Formats: sequence, C-alpha cells, structure tokens
Amino acid sequence: MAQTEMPARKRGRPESENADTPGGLSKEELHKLLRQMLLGRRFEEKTAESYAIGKIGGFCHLYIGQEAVTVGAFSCLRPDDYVITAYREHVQALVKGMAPRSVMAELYGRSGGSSKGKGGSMHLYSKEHNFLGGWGIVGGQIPLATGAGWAIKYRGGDQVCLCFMGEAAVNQGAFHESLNMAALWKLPVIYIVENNRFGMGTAWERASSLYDISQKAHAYDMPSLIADGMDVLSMRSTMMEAVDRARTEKMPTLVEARCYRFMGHSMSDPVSGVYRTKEEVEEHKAKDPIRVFIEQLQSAGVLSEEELTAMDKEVHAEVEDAAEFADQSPEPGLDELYTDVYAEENEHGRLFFDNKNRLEQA
Amino acid sequence: MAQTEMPARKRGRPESENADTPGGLSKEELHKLLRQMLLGRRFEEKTAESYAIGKIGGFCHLYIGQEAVTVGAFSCLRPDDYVITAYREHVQALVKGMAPRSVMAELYGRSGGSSKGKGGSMHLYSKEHNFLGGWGIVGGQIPLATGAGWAIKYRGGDQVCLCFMGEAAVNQGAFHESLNMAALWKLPVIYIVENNRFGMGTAWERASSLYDISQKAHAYDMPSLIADGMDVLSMRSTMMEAVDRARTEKMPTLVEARCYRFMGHSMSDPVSGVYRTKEEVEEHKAKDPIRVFIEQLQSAGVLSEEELTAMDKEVHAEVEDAAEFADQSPEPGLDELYTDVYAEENEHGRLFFDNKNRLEQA
Amino acid sequence: MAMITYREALNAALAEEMERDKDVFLMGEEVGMYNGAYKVSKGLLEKFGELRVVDTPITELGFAGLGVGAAMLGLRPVIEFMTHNFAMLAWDQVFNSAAKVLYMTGGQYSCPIVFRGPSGAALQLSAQHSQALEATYAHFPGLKVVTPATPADAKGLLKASIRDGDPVVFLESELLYALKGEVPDDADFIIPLGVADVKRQGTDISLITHGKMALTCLQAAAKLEKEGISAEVVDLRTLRPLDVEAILRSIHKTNRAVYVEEGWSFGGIGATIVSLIQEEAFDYLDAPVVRVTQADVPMPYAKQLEKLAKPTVERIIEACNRVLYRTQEA
Amino acid sequence: MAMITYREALNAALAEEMERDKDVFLMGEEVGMYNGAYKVSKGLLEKFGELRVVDTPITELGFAGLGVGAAMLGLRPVIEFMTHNFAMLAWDQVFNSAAKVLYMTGGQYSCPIVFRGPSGAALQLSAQHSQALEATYAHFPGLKVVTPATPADAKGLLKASIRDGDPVVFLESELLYALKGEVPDDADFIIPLGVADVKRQGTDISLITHGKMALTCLQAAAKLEKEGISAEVVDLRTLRPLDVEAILRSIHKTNRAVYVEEGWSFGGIGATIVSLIQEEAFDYLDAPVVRVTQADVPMPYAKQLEKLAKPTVERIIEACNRVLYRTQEA
Ligand SMILES: Cc1ncc(C[n+]2csc(CCOP(=O)(O)OP(=O)(O)O)c2C)c(N)n1
Ligand SMILES: Cc1ncc(C[n+]2csc(CCOP(=O)(O)OP(=O)(O)O)c2C)c(N)n1
Ligand SMILES: [Mg+2]
Ligand SMILES: [Mg+2]
Repeated sequence: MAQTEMPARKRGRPESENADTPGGLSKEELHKLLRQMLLGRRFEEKTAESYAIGKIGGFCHLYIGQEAVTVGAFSCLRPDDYVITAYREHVQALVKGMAPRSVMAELYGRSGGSSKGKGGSMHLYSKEHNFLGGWGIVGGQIPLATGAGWAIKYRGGDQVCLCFMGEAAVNQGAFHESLNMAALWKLPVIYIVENNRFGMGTAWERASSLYDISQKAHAYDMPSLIADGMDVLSMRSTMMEAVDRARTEKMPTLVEARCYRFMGHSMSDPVSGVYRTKEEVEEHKAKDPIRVFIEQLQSAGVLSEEELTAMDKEVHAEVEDAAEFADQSPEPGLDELYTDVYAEENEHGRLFFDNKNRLEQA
Repeated sequence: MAQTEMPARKRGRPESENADTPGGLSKEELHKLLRQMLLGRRFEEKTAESYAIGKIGGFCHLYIGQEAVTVGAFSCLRPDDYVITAYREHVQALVKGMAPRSVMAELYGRSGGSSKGKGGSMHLYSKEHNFLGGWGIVGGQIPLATGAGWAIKYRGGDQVCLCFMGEAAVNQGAFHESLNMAALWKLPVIYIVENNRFGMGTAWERASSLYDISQKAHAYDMPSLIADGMDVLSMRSTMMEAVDRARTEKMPTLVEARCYRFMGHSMSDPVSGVYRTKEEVEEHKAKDPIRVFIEQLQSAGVLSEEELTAMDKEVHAEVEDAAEFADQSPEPGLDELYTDVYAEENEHGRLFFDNKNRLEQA
Repeated sequence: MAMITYREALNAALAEEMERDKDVFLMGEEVGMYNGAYKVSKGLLEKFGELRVVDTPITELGFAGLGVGAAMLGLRPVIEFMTHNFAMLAWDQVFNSAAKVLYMTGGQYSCPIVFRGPSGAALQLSAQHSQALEATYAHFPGLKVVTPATPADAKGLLKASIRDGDPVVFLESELLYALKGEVPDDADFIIPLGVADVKRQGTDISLITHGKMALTCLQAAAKLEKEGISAEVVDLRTLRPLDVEAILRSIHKTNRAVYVEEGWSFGGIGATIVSLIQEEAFDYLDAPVVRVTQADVPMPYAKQLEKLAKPTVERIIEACNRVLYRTQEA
Repeated sequence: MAMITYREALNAALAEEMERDKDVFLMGEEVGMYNGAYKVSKGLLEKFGELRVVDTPITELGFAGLGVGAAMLGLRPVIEFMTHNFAMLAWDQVFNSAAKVLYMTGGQYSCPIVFRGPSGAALQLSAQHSQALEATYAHFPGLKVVTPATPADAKGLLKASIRDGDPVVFLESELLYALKGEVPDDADFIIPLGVADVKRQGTDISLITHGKMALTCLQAAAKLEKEGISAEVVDLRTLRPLDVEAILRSIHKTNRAVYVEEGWSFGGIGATIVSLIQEEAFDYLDAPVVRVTQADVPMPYAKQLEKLAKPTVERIIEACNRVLYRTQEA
C-alpha cells in the first residue's frame, strides 16, 4: 500500500536529523513523496488513454498539475486519519492507500472496483483506508467532513479529517454552515481549498467578491493558512501546522492551496481556448510540481538519474498492472443492481416498487 | 399613510437647519419618528390582546423593544424603496406605509387583510408600498432581497432594498451565498441584522463561532456598520450612510443593529426563565427605545406632555379602529381557496388534482 | 403499559435508545437547553449532556450533512428538524448523500441515521409551515419513511428506526404530540418497519391511510357504522418499507377502498397505493379507489379556508359514499 | 420549418423571447462566457450582454432565490440549473418561495420565472447525476412542470413557459440535446401548456409517457406494430397542467395502457396517472395499467447495470404483453 507514514513530528521542533536535505526529510521520505506524485501522474495519463478508447465512461476529472497538494498534505497524516473530497479524487484515493487496481477497476465499472463498479470516477471510497471519498455535488462533502470531525470528537479520538474542495465550492452555503459549526464546536477538521483558479469555466474572481480565500476564515474566527500547492514540501510544512493544531488543540483550520489545473475541467472540456489562453496554461505547466521536485532532489544530490528511471519504470508497471487487472475484472453481476440500496431488509413490507418483485416471483 | 418621507440628505452634509434639535431634525420629523414607534408598540399590544382571546391564530412574533431599528432605518428611505423581512414584521409593515386596518385584518384572517386572510401574521405584503414581506423560512428572504437588488440594477433604477433578518439567520447558507453575489455584482441592498441576542432560545454566542457579526462582511469585501438599535436617531444616522452608499455607489452594506426582544420568541414562549433571566430582560427594558426617545425629545424641549398624550391617544384610536375594522371584516369566501394558486390558467389541461374539479362539475 | 402522550412516547424512545447505545445522539435546533421546540427532548440534555444532546445553529443543510458524515463513521445520529418544512434546505444531503452513500460505496459505508420532526399542518400556520412531505421522501430509494399515528406506534417505530441500519425519515405531527395512549414500558418494545396496523376491522370498505389521518379515518369509520357501513381502517404506519400484503388482504375482503392522506394529491402516497392495488388486485375492485387529500393549494391561514383545505371526516364519508354507491354517480 | 437540434431549438426560444421582452434574462452557472455547460445558451452573451446573460457562482439556493425576488419585481428570469440534480440545493426557494408567493400575498405578487435544465440519466453519470425529478416538482401546487421530448416541443413549450405568469419548472434532457427535428421558425410559435401530443395513433394499447421516454415509446410502438399490435403513444408534454382529457380519450379507445417514465416508481408520475385513469375511466379498463419506470435504486455507474436500471424498449414491450394478454399471467 502506498499509505504515507512520515514521522508526525511535534509542532515547531525542526527535523534536524536531516537539516541538510530538502524539507529536512530523509532520502527515503523524499523518494516516497516523489513516487506518490509520479504514480498519480502516470495513473491519470493512463486514465485519459482508457477514457479515449471508451473503457471509462461518464464524467472524469483529472488532477494532473495538482499532485503536490495531496502528496504534501497526506504526508502529515496517520493511516487512521480521514480524508474526504469531491470528484477530482483519483490521486487522493491512491495516496490515501487504495490499490491502483481497485481504483482503475472502479473507473472501468468492474466488479473488482472499490465500489464494485457502482460508483465510477467520481465516487471512490475505501473504508479500509478511512477514505470517505468521492462526492459529486459541489460543496456536498463539506458538511460530511464536519460530521467526521464531530464523530472523532464524540469518541474522544485524536484523528483528524482533511476535507478537500475546489475554490468554487467556497461560495456554497454548505461551506459557511460547516465552518461555523467546526469552529464553534472545535472539530479536528482541516478544510483545504484547492484553488486551481477555475470552477469549470469560471475564474475565481468572476465568482467571488473577495479574492483572498484564506480571509474567509475570519468570518468564523478560524485560523487559516495559505500554501503553495505547486511545491510539495511547502505544502507539507504548511499542513504540518494545521494537522498539529487539529490533533493537539482540536481546532479546525482553513487552508488555501494555490495550484493550477493543467487539463480541462473534465474530459469534454478543452484545455484552453474558451476561458483561459494556451499561454496561461503553458506558463503554469512550466512550474510542473513533479518536474520542479525532481530538479530540487537532483540538485540536492538525493536523486540519481538511475533512481528516477527505475522509479518511473516501477510506477509505469504498477499502472499497467492496474489497467490489466481492470480489463480482466468481470462486469458486476446483474444481481448487484438491487444490492447496497439498503443495509437492512427485514421480512416485512416492500422496499422496491419497480418490477423487481414481479421478476423475482417469476 | 404613515409612509416615511424624510429629506434624503446628501451624505456627509449636516442637517444644519436644525443643528440644535436631536439628530438635527425638525420637530415634525421627530414627532413622526416617535409616532411610528408608538403606533408599532400600541398595535402589537393590541395584537397580543387579540391573540389571547383567539382572534388571531397560528404563529405570532412580536417586535416590542425593537421599534427603533425599523423606524430609524425606514426614515432614510424613499417611498419607492423596497423592504423585505422575516416573520416578525408587523411594525415594519406599518412603518412602510401599510394601513393598520389591512395589517390587523390579515392577522385576523379576514378578507379585508393585505393578503385577504391567506397569509396571516408571518406573511404581510404590500405591492403598493413596495413591501416585499413577510417570510417564514429563516434566511429565505435574503436571496429574495438580493433579487430585488438585481432587478433595481437591471432596470437602472436608483432605489435601494432593505433586507431585515434576525441574527440567527446569519448562519444560514443563504446569507453567505447572497452577500457574495450582492458584493460581486454591486447590488443596492442593505442587509440589516437585527441582533436581538436570541434565535428562539439560543443565544448568539451559542450559535456562532464569531461574536462580531459586522466582521462577517469582510468575507465578501463588503462594507459594514454597527448600529445602536435601541436608539432611533443613531440607527437613522448609521442607515443614512448605508442607504446613500447603496443609492449613489450601488454598493451593498451589512449593518448589525444591536437590540433586544422584550417579549417571548412567539406567543407560546415565556418572556424569561428558560434561556434568559428576568433580570436580564428588565435590564434591557430599562432602555426601552420609546421611553428613551420621549425623554430625549422632552429634554430638548420639542415634545410637551400635551403633545405626547395627544399623540398616544391618536395612535390608540388608530389601533382600536384597526381592530374594529378587522372584527367587522368578513371571513374570506370559500371560493378564495383556489384563487391565487396560479396567476395564469389557460383553457387547457388540469392544474388541480384534488376533488376541486369534481366539486365544480357537481 | 402506561398511559402517556405521543410526545412522552417519543421522549421515552429517545431516552431508552440513548441509554442502550452510546453511539446514539440527538442533534437539532433547540433540542437541548430549550427541551425541544415541541418539548419532545425534554430532560435529555440534563440526562445525557451536551455531547449527546446538541443545540445547533439554524443551518439545516449543515447539521443534516454533519449527521450523515457522523453516521458514515458509525455513530447513530438522530437529527431533529424543527419541522420538515425547514428540512427542504437539507434535502440535498438527505437525497444525494444519505440515500445514496451505501450504493455509491458499493456497500462499504452505511448510513444509520434518523431524520425526525413534525410534518403536516397544525393550526393556521399557513403555507410555509403546513406541508405534509412524506410523499417526496418516499420517492427516493435508499430511504425508509415512517409515519406513526399513536403514542405506542411512535415509541415502537422510533426505537426501530434508531436501531435500523439505513437512513430513516421519521414524520411526526404537531397535533399528535399531546395525544394520549397506552404504551408498553418494555425497553425492548419495538414495532418492526414494514408492518401495517389494521386499527379497525371492517367488511364493506377499506380506509387506507397513514400518520395523523388514521385518527380521522377512525372517526369516519365510527360515523359510518351508525349508517350501517362497516369500514376497515388500515394504518400503513411505514411507507417504505410498505406492507403491501396488508393492503391487498383488506381489498380482498372489502373490494372497495378510499385512501386518505394529509398531503397533496399529485404524486401523493395515495396515488402509489391506488396504482399498486389496481396492478395487484384489479379483479377484486368493485369500484375505483378514491383519494381524499389536502386541497391542491398552498395552505391558507384563515381558519375556515384551512379547514376547507384539510381532509375531514365529512369528506372521507362523502368519498366512501361515492365508492359504495357508484350508481348514484354520473 | 427548419431542421435543427433540441439544443438549437432551446437556444432559439431563449433568443427570441429575450429579443421580444427586455425583462427576460438568463442566469446560471456557465451560461455566459462558456456558452452553457451543454451549449444551450451558445452566443447569447455576445448577443445580449452581461446584464441579461449572467454567469453565477456555484450557489444554487442563492441564485434561484435571486430569480424569485427579481420575478416579484416584474422581471422574467430564466434560471438555468446545470442539471436538476443540483437544484435540490435550491428546492427550498422553489417550493417555499416561488410556488407560494402568489398565494401568501393574496395575489399581489406573482412569480413569472422559469427554472430549466437537464434532468434524468445520461450515460454512466452514476447516482448523484442521473435523477429524473419531475415527480417531486409536480407534487407542489403553485408550480407548472414541463417536459419536452422533441425539438419542436422544446421550442414551443419553452417560449410558452417564459411567457407564462407562473413559476415553471422546465426539464430537458442531456441525451436529447443533439436530437434533430423540424421546428417552425415563426417567432410566435407557441405550444400552450396543458396540451398533450398523440405522437402516434393506435388502437390496441396506449403508451402514455412524458419527456425523453416518448421516443423510447415510439420505438416500442414500431416494434409492436411488426407483431401486429397497434400502440398509441400519448406524450403528455406538460405534467402540470395535465391534459387529462387526452389520456381519457386514448383509454376510451384502447382500454389498455402502460405508463412509461424515466424516474422512480413510488410517487412517480405514472402512479398519479394510473390513479386518475382508474378514478375517471374505471369501466373502460380491460386490464390494469402497468408502469415501466427506472429500477428502484440509485443509478449505478457500470454500463450494464445502468442499462438494466433504465426503462427500455424491451421492458415496455414486456409490459404491453402483460397488459394485452393477461390470461398468460398468474
Ligand atoms: C451543486 C453543484 N452545482 C454544479 C455542479 C456542476 N459542476 C461540477 S464541477 C463544477 C466546478 C467546480 O469547481 P471547483 O469547486 O473549483 O473544483 P475543480 O473542478 O476546480 O476541482 C461544477 C459547476 C455540481 N456538480 N454540483
Ligand atoms: C429554516 C428554518 N429553520 C427553523 C425555523 C424555526 N424558527 C423560526 S424563528 C427561529 C429563530 C430565528 O431567530 P432570529 O433569526 O434571530 O430572528 P428573531 O426571531 O430573533 O427575530 C427559528 C429557529 C424556521 N422558521 N426556518
Ligand atoms: Mg477550481
Ligand atoms: Mg434573534
């Protein structure tokens, strides 16, 4: 499993062990971060391929360009911490520890998928990894995250919950209602706004009267932070503060992670032309978080060409294996149609009002 | 009609004409303000009486103690400005110009009422006076107010819209969504939060993580003001700034009017005991905005005992007349049940699916 | 057995289930310090403390969604809507999250939650506060819908709903809270979901109904008896799951039926029941099933108009006459 | 007459009505610069400018309510929901404000507004993005509900909806946007609300339906013809007002019917239609009316499961056989 387990360092204390390496992390730790970003990138390149040839259907939203946000943030987590997010979540599912096989099979709509093919690209979940998924209504996951935080507090646990959302979700009423409750009741939830500049075709400044998202936290007397979502290590150090606060002080934080979406909103949306120029996209691609991190590691002398090639090869293989598995995984059985609608069906009364019952009688 | 028409003075310019009188207003103007507050108070005292003997039913929310907020605010309006509010709106209906008769008859559920008895206490409206009423879903009127502001802008008009809400409505998503749009599109709406400390039995600090409501405006890059809702003149001067800004610069403002509810939340809620002490209520009653204003006018020598007695007598008579009228006003005809459901019924198709049609055939 | 009110029965159900299972908590507006807008949660804050009886801001969408998230983590939230009229603000979380999470996760995350509160008209609360909304809830697969009419049903069904593994929408009634009735004290008194209750036996006609209207139907049946007509009153009690067998049994016996409900006609519960009856007992019907519903208008405030808009004993009897003596028609 | 797509027909209706009446404006997510998520509003921003074609933040509750407020002041907003699945967030404003304002104001303030957007399942969009929600809208008096199936209906009905004095919920379909058909160019081509369209004449059985399913029913009818069965296809086109006469006319002719709809069964449109038929044409029915609906589950993602969940030509024919040859049953 790709589950991140970095030393959850006490707040403030420097990682002096490796004071000389980037982020004060060991070579293994740095390689792990890179590998997670690479895996996400390659996985989604494969996803685009499979979508193009019709093996994946429906809405599909790629995360390419935003990998540093997730990898940096998750590196502050314990395996038992919770993550919930929207529909652009393939990479988050992987980095939280879900097997590429189960994720790809879900995208393919196969029985080997994490939801047995019932959810698809927008609805990835893993109870085993405390990955709460995978939601399609913009802003809908924010109250749910607040509920996860509530449950942690209710049980006196010391886990935290990361709630990811796009910047456009900030304008939803659900954001306002949730942050107030989280601050009022001191819930260990970190609300991470991935500000990739656009909600579909709408630039943030065309949708909000306030440019600086982090300032919205003041309305709830909640601490907030701004993170460079294009730099995995700065993302990590910013999140370390928020996670420590949530874990130790049970206080929520609003984090604005500034990043950029390299691809179109979904597979049907052209990369550029309508609401942003080719130049703008190229400009940001020049700051590709993976390339930048690679160069950083190389110049720090903790990543050799061979190591990089080997890692990329390994990741490629993992992705190919996942696609292979998905291809082989059988379609869900037709009997699956009526399972998982209800967790509990007693012997009384009727729950289904289509011709299911008649079919069964027949 | 009691419609307020004060000189809508240019911003900043002092009302030097009456520099020596309270608020720099003429005696007539001051008397008008007092009379409006008195009318509201007496009208609601009568309302409580009528409710007690069953002439008024359903939910009924009294405004007693908050009169200065409305009277001060409305004194900055032109007749063609709009007002929209929640369910604690009797006094706002009166001060916007609605006849006490039509308001009382509506509370009585009679055909002479502003909504022909179909709306009741929570649903008062007057198209003639641009009073958009009278809404029962907490926060529901906030998007509607934003729409009124939109319509004003759309038509290039220079009216403004006042949107009243209780402090508890601030936590609703509708508040967040509306203020963002109003600030983003520069709509001439003034959002007035009547902070009477409680939402039903919940004190503000138990419902919000941020105490200072006016600060919530920063989240929308919107100007905000705090007003003393117990002092009609300071309420007026604060609102003058907001109204001028809306009218001239087409910019919204969030105004927190600090006030206090002297009665229970609704007729079934005891004044004190459960969520606030008798002492707390008495303390605030000592600052009764009407008594305070009377003393102010008297010490300024612009209100004699005789004038006050005469005014109160007049107001009493007006209220008694309204109750008399309501009593005499016939019940709405049973045929009214099916009118006003649709504004347009063509000769095709069926719109009502109960036994209306059969009844009509019979 | 104890003689208690519908309100006390709900209160007892909550207290007993919270006693029994520490994962059960109650959250909503005014449920704590205020003891509930309708006093259903009286004393619970004192008994269980602030973590388990939680006063919320007025943010229906927010705390309904919070409940769903907490349920995903295994807690058993009871979310009180002060009334279901206000729940519309939260419907996205009820329909798009609670009702679908088990399916979208392929069975990984269940959502054992109860959304409860009064529904339907009380007295002169006018259009925004008088809506019977069970039909809308019952439309969505993934939800269970419960509408108790008596104190005993209220207790037995609320306990069953809290113990149930799925999202349950529980619709009470302001006008029933003060109703008294015999209620078993037994801490394990449960009425399983999906079992209708024939509240009165009859042979000539079936009055099929749910919720508050069960009492109105019983009154109508008593009057009809004086006219020599034996009406059976079938209280469905839960709409999803639905006790179709009980409906068919009654139809097989009486061959005539009237459906009575508080809510609106188009897309109402009665429409579905009538369809099921004609699909599954077509040859047993001697006359069309007639539906008695709220007038197809927003609820008016004026007393007489409101009375005219509501289903009444008179209108039920008028409907029975139509069904029993069709020849008099047309 | 011009051969254009359903999408272009809607676009033309919008453009013509905005041309005709300066109080008409379009507001919603991505309707302007992006030309609409489904390109229905293509070119309108350019033609009418930012004040009349308005891109909104993602705040369904907020801009739906904004539209209602603007309508109270006499404007004629057309509010686009990117899909009706997201409209649930705005339902409080649709049901508690738009549907009730005329009544609560005693006729003072009307609310001439259109809430439009696609509804129902497209392809593999799974549970949260595949809901046919017309039944929920039709339940609430005060609303009108329109579900066009063809380009001509789309244009004529949208123009009628925009000119109508009441709140109209207009449900389109992602899968129909690219459908081509003959559409009158006439700027005053209007299809009045409340008039069903018999899209195919038949004598043996009535396929009654609305929206997208009208096309599926036509395919089924074509197949049935080969089997020597003459099926009539009655497309209701508008659900509220409802052309009950057209339904009864067809029943009087065929004495047998199947209702076909995209949405769920419990509380679905079919349930209401079946109830009306048995109430008003009881003696004309030779067999129970059977309903073909979506499987009673949240829509699954997997291709085959989704196909199994949707009403298909096969399932319609199977239903027709049941209705036509009842003796083969039981
Ligand atoms: C309530 C709701 N409204 C509209 C949509 C359609 N929609 C899907 S994604 C999206 C844009 C969201 O942008 P953002 O929140 O910034 O996330 P991003 O796509 O940039 O990751 C929209 C409008 C939706 N899914 N839910
Ligand atoms: C959406 C919604 N939730 C709950 C209610 C019930 N309710 C009516 S008034 C009220 C308190 C509102 O307090 P506030 O907004 O401060 O206004 P005030 O009553 O103090 O004037 C509540 C909870 C409602 N009407 N609407
Ligand atoms: Mg974005
Ligand atoms: Mg208050």
